[in-house]
Amino acid sequence: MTDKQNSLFVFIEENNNDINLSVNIGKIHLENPVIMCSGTFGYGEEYGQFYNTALLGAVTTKSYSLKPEKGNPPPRICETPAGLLNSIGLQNDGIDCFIKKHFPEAERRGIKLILSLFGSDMDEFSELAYKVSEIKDKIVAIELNLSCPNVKEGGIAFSSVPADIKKIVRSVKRILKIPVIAKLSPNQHNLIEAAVAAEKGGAEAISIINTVVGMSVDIETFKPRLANVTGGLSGPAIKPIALAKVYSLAKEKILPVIGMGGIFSVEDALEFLIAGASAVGIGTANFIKYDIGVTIIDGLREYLKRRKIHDINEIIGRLEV
Amino acid sequence: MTDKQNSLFVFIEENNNDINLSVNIGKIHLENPVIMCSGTFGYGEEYGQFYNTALLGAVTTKSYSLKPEKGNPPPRICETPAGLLNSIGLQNDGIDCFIKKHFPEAERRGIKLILSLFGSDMDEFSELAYKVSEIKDKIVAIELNLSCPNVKEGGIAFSSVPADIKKIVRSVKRILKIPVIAKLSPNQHNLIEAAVAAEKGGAEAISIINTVVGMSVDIETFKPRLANVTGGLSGPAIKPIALAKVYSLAKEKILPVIGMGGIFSVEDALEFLIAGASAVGIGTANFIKYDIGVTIIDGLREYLKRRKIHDINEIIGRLEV
Amino acid sequence: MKLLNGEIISNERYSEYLYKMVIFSPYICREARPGQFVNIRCAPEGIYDPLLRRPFSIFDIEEKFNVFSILYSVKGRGTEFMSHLEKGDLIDFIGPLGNYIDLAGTKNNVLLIGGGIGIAPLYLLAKQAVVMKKNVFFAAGFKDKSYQKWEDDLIELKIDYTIYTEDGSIGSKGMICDYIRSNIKLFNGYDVYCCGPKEMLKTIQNIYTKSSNRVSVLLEEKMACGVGVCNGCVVKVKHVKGEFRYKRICKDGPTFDIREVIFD
Amino acid sequence: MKLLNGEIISNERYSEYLYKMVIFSPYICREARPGQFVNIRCAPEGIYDPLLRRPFSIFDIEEKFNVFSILYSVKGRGTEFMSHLEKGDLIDFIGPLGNYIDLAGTKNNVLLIGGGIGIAPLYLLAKQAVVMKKNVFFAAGFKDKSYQKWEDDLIELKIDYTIYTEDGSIGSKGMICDYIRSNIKLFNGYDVYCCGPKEMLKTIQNIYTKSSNRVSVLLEEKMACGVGVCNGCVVKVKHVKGEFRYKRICKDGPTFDIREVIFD
Ligand SMILES: Cc1cc2nc3c(=O)[nH]c(=O)nc-3n(C[C@H](O)[C@H](O)[C@H](O)COP(=O)(O)OP(=O)(O)OC[C@H]3O[C@@H](n4cnc5c(N)ncnc54)[C@H](O)[C@@H]3O)c2cc1C
Ligand SMILES: Cc1cc2nc3c(=O)[nH]c(=O)nc-3n(C[C@H](O)[C@H](O)[C@H](O)COP(=O)(O)OP(=O)(O)OC[C@H]3O[C@@H](n4cnc5c(N)ncnc54)[C@H](O)[C@@H]3O)c2cc1C
Ligand SMILES: Cc1cc2nc3c(=O)[nH]c(=O)nc-3n(C[C@H](O)[C@H](O)[C@H](O)COP(=O)(O)O)c2cc1C
Ligand SMILES: Cc1cc2nc3c(=O)[nH]c(=O)nc-3n(C[C@H](O)[C@H](O)[C@H](O)COP(=O)(O)O)c2cc1C
Ligand code: FES
Ligand code: FES
Repeated sequence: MTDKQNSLFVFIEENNNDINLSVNIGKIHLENPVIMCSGTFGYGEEYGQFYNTALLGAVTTKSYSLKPEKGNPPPRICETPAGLLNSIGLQNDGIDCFIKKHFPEAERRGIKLILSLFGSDMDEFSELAYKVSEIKDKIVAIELNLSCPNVKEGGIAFSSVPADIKKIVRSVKRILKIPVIAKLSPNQHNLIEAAVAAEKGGAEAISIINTVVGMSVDIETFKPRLANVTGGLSGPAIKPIALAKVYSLAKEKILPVIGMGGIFSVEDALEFLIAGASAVGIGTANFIKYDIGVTIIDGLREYLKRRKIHDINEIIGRLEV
Repeated sequence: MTDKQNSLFVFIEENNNDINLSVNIGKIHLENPVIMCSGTFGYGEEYGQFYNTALLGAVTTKSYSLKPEKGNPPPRICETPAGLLNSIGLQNDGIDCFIKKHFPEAERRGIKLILSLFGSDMDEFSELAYKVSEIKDKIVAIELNLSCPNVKEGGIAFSSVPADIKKIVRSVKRILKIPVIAKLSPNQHNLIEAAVAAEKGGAEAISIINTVVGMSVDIETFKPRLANVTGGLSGPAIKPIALAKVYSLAKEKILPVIGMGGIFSVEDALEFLIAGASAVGIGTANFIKYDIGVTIIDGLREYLKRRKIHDINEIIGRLEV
Repeated sequence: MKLLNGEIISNERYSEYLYKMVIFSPYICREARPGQFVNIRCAPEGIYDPLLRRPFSIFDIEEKFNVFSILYSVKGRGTEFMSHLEKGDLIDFIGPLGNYIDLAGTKNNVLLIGGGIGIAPLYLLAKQAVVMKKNVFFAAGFKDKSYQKWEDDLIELKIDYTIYTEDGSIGSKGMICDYIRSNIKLFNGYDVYCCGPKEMLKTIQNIYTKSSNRVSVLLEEKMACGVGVCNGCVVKVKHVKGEFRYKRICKDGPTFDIREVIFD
Repeated sequence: MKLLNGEIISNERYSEYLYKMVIFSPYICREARPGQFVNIRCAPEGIYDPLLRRPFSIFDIEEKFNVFSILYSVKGRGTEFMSHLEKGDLIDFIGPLGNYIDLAGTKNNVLLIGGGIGIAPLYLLAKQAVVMKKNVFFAAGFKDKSYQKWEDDLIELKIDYTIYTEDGSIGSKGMICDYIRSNIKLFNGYDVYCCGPKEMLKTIQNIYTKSSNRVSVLLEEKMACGVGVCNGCVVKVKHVKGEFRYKRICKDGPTFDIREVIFD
């Protein structure tokens, strides 16, 4: 970090084209560092009505499993102070449906896709990878959801054990040979070990954070507000937590980090980049600020222009501690 | 829990005196379940101007160490969405000053004190316990702060190791022979094991949660907003997280749980009680709602009256899952 | 659908907790149809508590003034915020959302059953049915007289209606479902649309189990996105072979065939 | 100190980002003294974003009307919220907080140096000094003419003053610290009180290193509780043997001897 800190900013003319927003996350090249988080964005049908979703750095799909998943019973949503609790429970149409139906739609719209996969055991991850083979050259990367808090209680799935993480990443990587991102949980204490394991397995980057285990109670009925009792907390409430996790992992320089958790504005996105994230994920904000994707891309450009910084990479990890 | 669920509520007359707010947390008897959290309340001088602080179930002191602690450099405070980040760093006057100065003041005001202790190693905890001997019969309990995120990076202090927790609790208990509460960290993954260790050491109850590790960045200066880089997140933002932790621990029935984290209203307090907390701690709310202590005590009474519930103990752990 | 910032033309108090907000929006007037809703942001820019938008049915459209309105009842923090907005303030909303109800090709007789704030989406439906020269009957049930002023709106439509209140303070005393049950024959051959509290909807489902009427229900559930991407707002519906599956109220609904819905 | 709910008498815009809010409060009028502040809640009841209260110096007290005022500059979300409040609205605050400045037994000559919004706490001090028949000189420095209207308030006090602005748009052009430095002899034997941006305070500390004037400084730091219990708002001050220690601005201050403060 010190060499970056000492480098002088390159002064530039007032010209958008002179500003570089593109980033490399390991071997993943993105036109800009703005990624839509898994489970919070469609394939263009909805958000395409607000802006050109092909302009996004990438869009991560909902996590797909081998078979369609019904998901958890409602209520699945509960608002908390500056936060959202959800217990969707990975409802999805199954990987086959994705490949047949959603993928062509996204492709048609020119969306850069990161495909999120979720398996309940090692074999499921491999099977998923085989299925994906036919479209593998048309997607940006695979993201492995190793961290959903809504499937095992407490959010500690089998996939949080470092040795398992390494095996899962390796097997998927071996089959697909495209970049693999490991999405880890803020609920797991061994974040560093988990990242090292992912790196050893051949991952290209780490996505953090998934939602934080949370809960809410209806004091009139004595029932939990989510039918599933606990859920995952997202939104502005968790931003400081996410930022601390991103910083603590990014400074270890194990793998590039895609940072997410409560990003609702360009200022929030900049906090993550400065703290060390190579790219940022926008999740819950999509539900409230429908045009947040393009707002942040434009905002990053404006910020760099104002600060006379030529290249977004100059601010990544630039935190002065 | 099932026997409680099936029991019928006792119908009562509209009379305050008929409503029981007192709780037993193991051997600790409190007139009501409202406790002020460590580090967020004085000894009556300040809050005594708003209400009679002797009415509170108990007041937990700032965590005291053997020697006075300067604490961390400023800025120590940063506001986040519905949250507060702090990096006070356990600034305190030292246990001697507490015993000589603050304790008599609190005693004069009739405040029921829980004395919070913080040691940087095993010996310090024992030495602290010896010092406390002279006032031990005049305090309600000792709380051991095994969880401050502002002293070791990442909040994982030596005191998060279950074996250490057992030793610390045991040594303090052996010296003082009064109830000991272990305050644990939400940043530690092995909450259950830690609680079991505390129980084996002879603890009376568990306090959770302490603040969650968080961070914030100033995008203009590239500096962290807290001089200490990371800090502890408290306030409404963490309420769902705290509630999930309290529920997950309380249902194991290892030890009674004192639940805290983001309680700002009587409704919030009720959520924790229903989820299984035997008492609740109010922290950050004291900074915004100066009369929150008495507001919650009154509010609990009103709620029980309205719901025609005779005894607060009837709602503790009554969550219907 | 579009993300819009509309000027508030009025925010009238109908009764203690009931308000009608009129918003300027040529786009909504042009695009929206009965059964659709808007999703409103209930905090100033940059404030994240309350966080989520709130969904409200489009209550009325007055094309000649380029305004639409919502009728809302103050329940919690979001609607409390809305109740403090004033003429001239801007309101951030998205719409129209959800599937609309297509009256073309439906029966000529329409029965609307609304309970409480459930009357909100049915009003525009009634209005359109009148335009299409259908025979409309509006059966509304309330707790008390808080919807009294709404009756004036209803009268403007010049349709037949009946109002029941639990305390008898306006209309007849009693439950609207009992009225429907007793008069079920009267509405033979009507297409039915209902909206209201879950208990009422369950009762209506029961009443119509064996009838051949087409019965549609407008449902509510907590929503996060409102546009179909989060799967937050699901309802259980019947699927093949005695199975069930989840449908999204915001995108697959909010109107469903009452016979496919599984109320728990 | 008390937790109060005061009615807003006016909330006048002085310039683009500068407002004066007048609040009815017999209690504050009776109890507050110069140098003290109030801690204001900047969100409606039940809304937790923004979460913390905001501290504001008591700018003026008009005992005959039972009102006090604050002069505030809109910086972020809290002050933005305040700027939208209107006459008749209630505001939730606590006060008076902090130590007051006791002018009894101080020199007869008082020099007040305010930079930007730092003039706010000094105004009431000036007013009281006038009442005590002291000789007061007010030296104020601003970026531009946004404090023009404040000059009218100042004129009412009938004291000597000078205003410097960086762009020369009102008063003389230049920095107030340069004025003080050049005229240091003029204010020999004055008690000095200053408040403003940290850089300015550092400069004043330098200017007065070797002088014998009593120099007091009013400090700011982020606050959580405002009443002395959280240790959030500390400033480094000199302690015995070259050591330092932390003092709380809200309770041990906000006024300090400038020579004890360690600016980093
Ligand atoms: C499709 C649809 C149309 C609606 N149309 C209307 C209408 O025309 N008029 C009207 O008054 N109300 C309508 N509602 C209900 C309205 O959205 C809620 O009353 C409102 O969201 C309550 O917000 P609050 O902040 O005041 O309450 P709070 O209780 O503070 O809300 C907390 C959370 O619960 C959600 N919530 C609370 N009640 C409901 C509910 N009944 N349905 C769905 N989510 C809820 C809120 O959106 C929010 O996320 C409709 C709901 C849906 C789903
Ligand atoms: C003792 C004292 C007296 C003050 N008197 C005045 C006054 O008379 N007039 C006036 O305009 N301002 C005064 N200030 C500064 C004022 O409190 C801040 O400008 C205000 O809190 C900004 O809030 P915001 O929400 O608009 O800004 P934001 O930047 O959104 O605030 C974010 C957080 O930072 C804190 N903060 C921001 N700026 C400051 C600051 N300068 N000092 C302390 N905390 C800050 C806020 O309280 C809040 O917690 C005083 C500060 C202190 C400590
Ligand atoms: C409704 C909802 C559904 C989600 N579904 C998934 C999912 O399928 N797979 C996944 O890896 N993360 C999922 N997430 C987590 C998000 O991708 C993201 O990590 C998290 O919400 C934090 O970011 P945010 O605060 O910006 O929302 C989901 C989050 C929400 C709110
Ligand atoms: C300013 C501040 C200081 C604190 N100091 C201590 C402390 O000394 N010892 C301790 O055990 N917890 C300390 N805490 C944690 C609180 O006791 C409490 O566990 C936490 O803030 C969560 O509750 P809340 O959200 O209600 O504040 C502190 C919290 C704050 C905000
Ligand atoms: S609210 Fe998101 S799918 Fe309906
Ligand atoms: S703000 Fe809490 S001690 Fe000053």
